[in-house]
Amino acid sequence: MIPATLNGYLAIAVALFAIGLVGVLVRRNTLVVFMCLELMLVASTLALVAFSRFNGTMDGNVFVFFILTVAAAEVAVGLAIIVALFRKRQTIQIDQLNTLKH
Amino acid sequence: MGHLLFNVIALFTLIAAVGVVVNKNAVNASLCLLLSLVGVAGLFVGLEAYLLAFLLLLVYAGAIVALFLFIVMLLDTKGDARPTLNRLPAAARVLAVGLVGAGFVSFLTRGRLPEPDLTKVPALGADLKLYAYQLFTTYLLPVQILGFLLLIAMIGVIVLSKKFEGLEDIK
Amino acid sequence: MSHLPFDPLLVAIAAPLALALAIALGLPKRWSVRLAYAGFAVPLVMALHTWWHFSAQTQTAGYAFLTNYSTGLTGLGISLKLGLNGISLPLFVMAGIVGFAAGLYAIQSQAERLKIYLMLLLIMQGGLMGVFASVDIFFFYFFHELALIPTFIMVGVWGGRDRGYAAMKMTIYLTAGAMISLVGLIALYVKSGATTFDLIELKRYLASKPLSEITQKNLFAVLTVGFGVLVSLWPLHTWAPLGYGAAPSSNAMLHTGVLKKFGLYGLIQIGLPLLPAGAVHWAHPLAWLAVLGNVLIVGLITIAQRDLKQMLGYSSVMHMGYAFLGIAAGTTLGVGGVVLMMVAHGLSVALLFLLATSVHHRTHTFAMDEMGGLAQKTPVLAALFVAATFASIGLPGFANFWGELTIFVALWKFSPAITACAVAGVVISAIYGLRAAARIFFGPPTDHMTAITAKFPPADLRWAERIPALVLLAALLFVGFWPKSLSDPINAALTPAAKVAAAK
Amino acid sequence: MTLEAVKAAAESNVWTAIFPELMLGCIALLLLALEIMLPKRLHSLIPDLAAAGLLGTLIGFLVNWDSASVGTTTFNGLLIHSPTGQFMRAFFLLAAFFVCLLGRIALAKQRMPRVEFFHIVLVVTAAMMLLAQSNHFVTLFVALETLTIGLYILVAYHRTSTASLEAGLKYLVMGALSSGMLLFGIVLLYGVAGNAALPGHTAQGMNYAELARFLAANPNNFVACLGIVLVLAGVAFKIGAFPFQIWVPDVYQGAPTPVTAFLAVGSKAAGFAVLLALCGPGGAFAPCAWLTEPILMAMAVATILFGNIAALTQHNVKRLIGLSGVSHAGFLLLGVVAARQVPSAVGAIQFYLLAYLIASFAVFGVMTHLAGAEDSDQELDHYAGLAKEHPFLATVLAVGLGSLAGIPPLAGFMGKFLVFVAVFKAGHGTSLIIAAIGVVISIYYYFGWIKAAFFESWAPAADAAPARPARTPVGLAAGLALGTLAVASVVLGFWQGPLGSWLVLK
Amino acid sequence: MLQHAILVLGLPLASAAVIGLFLRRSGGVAAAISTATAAAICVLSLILALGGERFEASMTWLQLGDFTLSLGIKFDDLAALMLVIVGLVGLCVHVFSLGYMHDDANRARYFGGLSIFMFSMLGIVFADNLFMMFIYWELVGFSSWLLINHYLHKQSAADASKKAFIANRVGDFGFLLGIVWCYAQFGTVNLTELAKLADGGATIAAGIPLLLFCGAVGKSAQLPLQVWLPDAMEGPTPVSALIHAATMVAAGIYMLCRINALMVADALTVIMWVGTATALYAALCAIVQSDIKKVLAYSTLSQLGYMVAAFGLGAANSTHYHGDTPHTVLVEFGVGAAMFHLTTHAFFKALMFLGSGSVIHGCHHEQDIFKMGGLAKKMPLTFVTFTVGVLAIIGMPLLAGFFSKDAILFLAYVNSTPVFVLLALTAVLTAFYMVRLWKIVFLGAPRSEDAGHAHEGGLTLTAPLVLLAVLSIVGGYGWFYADVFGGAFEDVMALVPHAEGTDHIVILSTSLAVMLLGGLAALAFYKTTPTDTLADKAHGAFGALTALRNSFDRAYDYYVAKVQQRFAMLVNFLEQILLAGVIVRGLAAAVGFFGLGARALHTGNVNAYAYWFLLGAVALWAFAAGWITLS
Repeated sequence: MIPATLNGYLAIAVALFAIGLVGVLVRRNTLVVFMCLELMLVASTLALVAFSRFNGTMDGNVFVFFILTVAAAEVAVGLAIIVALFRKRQTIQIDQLNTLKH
Repeated sequence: MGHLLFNVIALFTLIAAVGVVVNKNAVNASLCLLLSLVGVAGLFVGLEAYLLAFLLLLVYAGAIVALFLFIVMLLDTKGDARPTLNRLPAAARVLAVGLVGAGFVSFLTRGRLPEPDLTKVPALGADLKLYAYQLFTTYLLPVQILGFLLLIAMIGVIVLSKKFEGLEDIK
Repeated sequence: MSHLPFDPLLVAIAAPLALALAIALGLPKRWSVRLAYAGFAVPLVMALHTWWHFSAQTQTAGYAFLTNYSTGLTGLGISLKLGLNGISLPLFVMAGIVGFAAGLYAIQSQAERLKIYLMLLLIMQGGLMGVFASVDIFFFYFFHELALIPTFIMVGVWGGRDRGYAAMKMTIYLTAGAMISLVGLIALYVKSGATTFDLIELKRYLASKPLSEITQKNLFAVLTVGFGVLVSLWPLHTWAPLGYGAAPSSNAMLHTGVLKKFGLYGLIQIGLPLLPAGAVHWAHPLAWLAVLGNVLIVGLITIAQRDLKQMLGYSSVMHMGYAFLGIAAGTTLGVGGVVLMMVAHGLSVALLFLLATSVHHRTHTFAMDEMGGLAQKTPVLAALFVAATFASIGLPGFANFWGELTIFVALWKFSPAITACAVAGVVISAIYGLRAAARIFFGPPTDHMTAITAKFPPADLRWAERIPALVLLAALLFVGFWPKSLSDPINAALTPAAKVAAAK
Repeated sequence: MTLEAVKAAAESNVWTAIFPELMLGCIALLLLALEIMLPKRLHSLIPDLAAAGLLGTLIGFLVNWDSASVGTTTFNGLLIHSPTGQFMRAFFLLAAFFVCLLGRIALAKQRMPRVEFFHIVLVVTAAMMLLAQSNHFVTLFVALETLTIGLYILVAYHRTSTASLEAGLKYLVMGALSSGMLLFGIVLLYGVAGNAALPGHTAQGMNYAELARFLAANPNNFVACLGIVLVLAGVAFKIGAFPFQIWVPDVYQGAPTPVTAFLAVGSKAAGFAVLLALCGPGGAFAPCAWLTEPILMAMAVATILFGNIAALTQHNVKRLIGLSGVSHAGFLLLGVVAARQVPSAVGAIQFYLLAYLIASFAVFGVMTHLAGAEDSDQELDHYAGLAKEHPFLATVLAVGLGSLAGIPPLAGFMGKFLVFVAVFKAGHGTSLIIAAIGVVISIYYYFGWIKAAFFESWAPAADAAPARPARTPVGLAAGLALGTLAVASVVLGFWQGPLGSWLVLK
Repeated sequence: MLQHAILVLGLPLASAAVIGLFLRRSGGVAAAISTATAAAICVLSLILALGGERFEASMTWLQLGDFTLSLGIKFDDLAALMLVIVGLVGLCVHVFSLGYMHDDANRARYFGGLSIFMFSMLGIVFADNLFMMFIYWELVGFSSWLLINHYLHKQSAADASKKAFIANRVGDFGFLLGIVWCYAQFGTVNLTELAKLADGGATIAAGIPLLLFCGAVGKSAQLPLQVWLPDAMEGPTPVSALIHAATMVAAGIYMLCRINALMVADALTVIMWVGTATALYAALCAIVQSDIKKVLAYSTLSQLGYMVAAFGLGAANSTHYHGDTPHTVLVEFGVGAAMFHLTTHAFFKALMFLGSGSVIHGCHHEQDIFKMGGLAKKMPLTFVTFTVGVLAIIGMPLLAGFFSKDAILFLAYVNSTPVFVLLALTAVLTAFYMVRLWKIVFLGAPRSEDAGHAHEGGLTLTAPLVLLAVLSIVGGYGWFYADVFGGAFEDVMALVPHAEGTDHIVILSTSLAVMLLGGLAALAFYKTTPTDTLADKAHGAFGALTALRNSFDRAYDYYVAKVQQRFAMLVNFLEQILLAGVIVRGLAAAVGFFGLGARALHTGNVNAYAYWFLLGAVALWAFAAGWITLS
């Protein structure tokens, strides 16, 4: 049982972050990698909200707005790139997208 | 919120997150992401940040994950196709999981912060008016920047996707 | 100040650089070539002017013609401070003379893309004048690098055999040397605590607050290694023969004749007066390295060379050994000898490289085994080459003799054993010098030469080639016959330093 | 929040303080409007307009250099207007101007949509300028993300090229990963700083000054340290410092050349602006120098060595310049390390950056002219014989590369020299040895490039030799710009004048 | 008088400069100028010598710290004697050259070289300190090189000149070290001051005189550096007469006499034995020579050995004891005997060389004595004068060589019996090979067409012969110096030892005996055949002597070709392979290898790149956790 305290929330956030990181490391589907990146961002927002709540400050909560917006923009651009790439290469597998190397 | 509920939601969130990572199928992965986000929104609620929970669902679940799903369907990929993909040695995966896990454990053991007394701290996040004040006074500049950010993101997506007259296009 | 309405040192530096800039900006070829004469003559005239008026100048801390120009970094203690003392004066003059000769030789060479060739040479010339006229250590280094760059391009574009590799190797070696010395100079600047690169100020400051012994040792070691690469101290020398073997003549003349002296000059002007304890500490290892490595080993290697330019390159490396020996000896006599040696070596080796190219034009080979009997066809060339050879092996009457002699005399008190080894080098240099002269010019012509002379009848040295050669030879003889003209200012500049060293 | 507080907060938003940034935003919007309104045949004016706008803004900015806001904080402490920030703003304007000039050439050759490119460049530039003045993690994050997302688009801008898209994707994934780290670091710092149980806790944990005050009270807090290193990781990605440099060659190679230049100069400089604000003298992390300094030092050394060694065997010039840029980041990092103890290091870094800008754009300008229609032909072999065919470009290239290599009398040398002096003054003599080794190694590839351009001649029928690259003739504006860059490289090497005094004595 | 001395030095230098700069193509004018200069020198030197004024003067030439090098002149009786010798012989040779070199295309260079030589040689004579002496020492080496190499197209000339210079340099290696040591020990190298210091009882390490002696070994071609002198005969014959017989090679002896104050007993013993060995060795070699000039060259070597031995012999009784401390005094008699023999030798050997030049000129540059013969009739004047020279050298009484040789034999007799025996033996051999030469060249019938058409040369060729012949006769008599020169060389001549009483008889009889023994044996033994009688009749002896003669050359050739050259090649190989190859290129390759490795790290796979970030994160984490610290 994890107590619903600051450290508890923080642990969940860190765990979420870690899971996202592992996903980026091991997944080869670009889309899934992307999802994992989003997980990392969400983990940050979770920690942010938790800190705001437990520290009694407002800036963290406001910051979440910005993070969400940025994430949306990022995803939009990223998906556009992925689509364009897929149209040229017919794949979104990371290990096949390695024409640029060495 | 009760500890039990917190634990349930937290567990749910994490399991869903793990689902994103381990699911072979991208559609399933995005659905797991959705579930995980819902869980996080639940945690937000637990933290009395109702607006943020709502926004999270709206923006993430409503827009982003939908977009993901849409693209996944559009591109119609079958997840990680096994045979060609297994070029990253399993050892590397183990290493990755091990290192990240070690980091997590190390954080849990060393990164313990003093616990504030929740009852004495006001739940500012629950107050909608404060968001408005902050966004339109203190953080007006970032808001403006974000406006431009969204603009260029939009233009970028257009540039990357639209057919341009007179310019050669994607073959 | 001088009698002139302008600063002769600045003019000597700026004139070639300005002309180079003008050429770069598109001066037509005809004018480029015509003005190049002036571009090389102006530094020479300024140098001779300063030489003539040096003793009559009012001097500050031994420096005459002092002027100071701000370049924007005064706050860091960096400014373009020009001036000459008894040590830099001879080298400044030598740079003027060799530059003039190299310039004339380049103009007559009719090299491909002559304009650019002259432009690069002018940059070198300007940089060289700057090296010896700078009182500010930063600009001293700066001008050296400025003069160094054209070398890479000139070797790479106009070079001979293996020019690509040679240019690359030279570049990397010299950059490494320059970087090490830069680190040393920065360290000196910071460690001294004087927050100035002005040599006069530094000397004054360190005279009252000398650096700790260990700092001096370390700094001197770093400077010696860095400068050692630039001066081709054994075993850091392998770039030199290769590079000179490939370098076009005028570039080789300026590089080996003048630019290479930078490191020695730095050790003398900076290392010895500012880091006396370091100099004393490293004197013996340095001397042994120089005498065994540069003088004996490289001397033997020189004997084994069959390629004329390679041989000249190695011989140049060998002679640098003597210079290090003089620095190791460290007395006024030894160091003064090194300055004389630097001047003399600069003139004689430039002359040799010049003549080697002229020989090549007539033999179409650098392989000495293929040459022979050229003296009958080209007596003037032979005579000049022989004179240059004898100058470089230290025949009295030429300037080189004074350098070697004074170094030997100074060295005996330092270590008789090292002196004996060093003097043995004199025999070695006689062996390879005379052997080369004999192979090229004397005896019956070889088959190769018979074939070549049948195809291209060799003409004797043209006046355009003769004049630069004669300028150099005249300078060698002048110093050879009247060493006081240089030794007096050197003596004046060194004696107080020696007194300080003796007092320690 | 009381009404007074709201009022005070609103009044703190002094928009005139960021007039240049607003100008850029307006010009960016104007460009979009013009695209719609102008007839097709006049569309070619838009790039010129963008460049002119940037130049005008730069000149206006320089004229009003000592405006009232310098030395103050505005926007409730979100921005701080320091001399360093002023310099960086001018720097980014200049960089963007040259990017626009390159973009004019490259886009015309590669037939890509134009207006959007310049629009994004302008917005990104404004973001960089704000980043350089940010005094708060929110501004930092938002500006940084605007910059980054703009660059994602720009990198992938050449959407008919697989390479460009792939580079875009790689940049995006790696960028998002680093953004995630950076963000998490910010969050941790914010959270720790606000913890009421800790001494010196503050509600304004994202404000640099407040954070510094907090860190000074808790220099050894593990979570705070974790936050610091995660932020550093994010910044290290931007500047391409080891081990966050691995994306550099791929992305540089794939991106359109003007964008590569923007990445190499603008993005990197932005990273250093952030780093200076965080780790420099009086920066947010200054109290934790015990942690940041060894990290930055280790990073610097590894970066210098890796960048130079990896560039050594590179044949693709864009990858090469990318890796060389990595090594430059290493040198600059050394300066950042020194900056805390030696005030002149900041000036040195700025001079270095300026010299790097000038030299880089000279080189990128030549690369743009030499690139084929598909931004191909970027191998060293393609430079063979350049000196004979195109002495002007070859000269500019040589000057640029020489300056990058740090050879006197070029500006790059002065930059290195000033940094080295500062580093030595700060007592990091040993790292100078590594730096010196790095310089020596770098000579090899820089001169290899010069060698290709000057010493080698084009071998037409050599086995499988690529077709002779189609070299774009140098236009008047480009010629002028490249000439100015080359001359500036030389002049700044000789004579730093008032700029030098200003930087040194600032 | 100082002006005269400066003029004597300056004239030939000016002459050389003028010829070198302006008269390269005008051989006739050059010859005239050079000869006029020589004449002027001769006159001036006589004036100087007879004027009786002896002086020293110097000016600073170079000063660095406490080191001062002076350009100075020391003119004493010793210098005066040497000056007159050089002046007289120089003039003779110049005049002779006018005729001898008349048809040479490179006359200008030749006469320019002669002028440089005169300058350098006179410089040695006048030098007042060892550095100056060394400077001129090198310069005579250079002019010798120049003149030996006169016939540019001959490989042998090129080799010989190189050999001469390098052999001299080897000697100078020691000489220079000796000078430097001397300076380090005494703080001066001024000859007068050194003599004062030595008289004042300064202790002198034996190394100093021995190292200084090395210079003489090189210049005067003593064992083991004698090899260059026979080869130096590749030069024009007048040059051989002037440089390689009369003056330059004698400079070694002169130098020893100049520094005799520094001599210590041990050093003198070494010098004595070196001289004796050289004398004997060279005499043995001379027997099997067939080239007229080489015979004379070996004879010169032998005579130089005599002089060196004489100088060394002066040592034997020179250690005195002032109380308990040993003290070395001036070596008076050695100087006298050596200088005396130097003088007479200069006359008669120059005479014989010029005579041989006349012969060679007459025989159209034939030098093999077995292709000559019967020249007595064709060239009577040459025959007569050459005969005088031969008689002088073999020690015929009443001729110059007799007196000087007796002085040396007397010293040897008094001081060292083995040396006496060996020198006497040398005298036998000298008589033997000189008479052999004389007989084969001048008697019998011509053995070749060239010899058959031989003829006497013009006045320029014969006049010097006559003058030198006269000098070879009168040069041995004390009155010649006392009366003709008014005792100008008294300081030197007073030191010539004279045997008295029974010693006198012993020496006289010995010298007569050895002369007769050698001369008559040669007369009887040699037939005027086209081949060497010794080779025909005593093949073994001939072979042995030839082998002896060649032994040094062989050894040196072996050293140069097999040792020095191979060692040089080896070092060169090591440099190219080890230093430039393995180390330098290896370093470059290692860096390049890392470069390739670093390049390979860029796999292009984003997952892999993410691992770098992980690596970075872990490292940073470790920093934050304090696991990594950089002190």
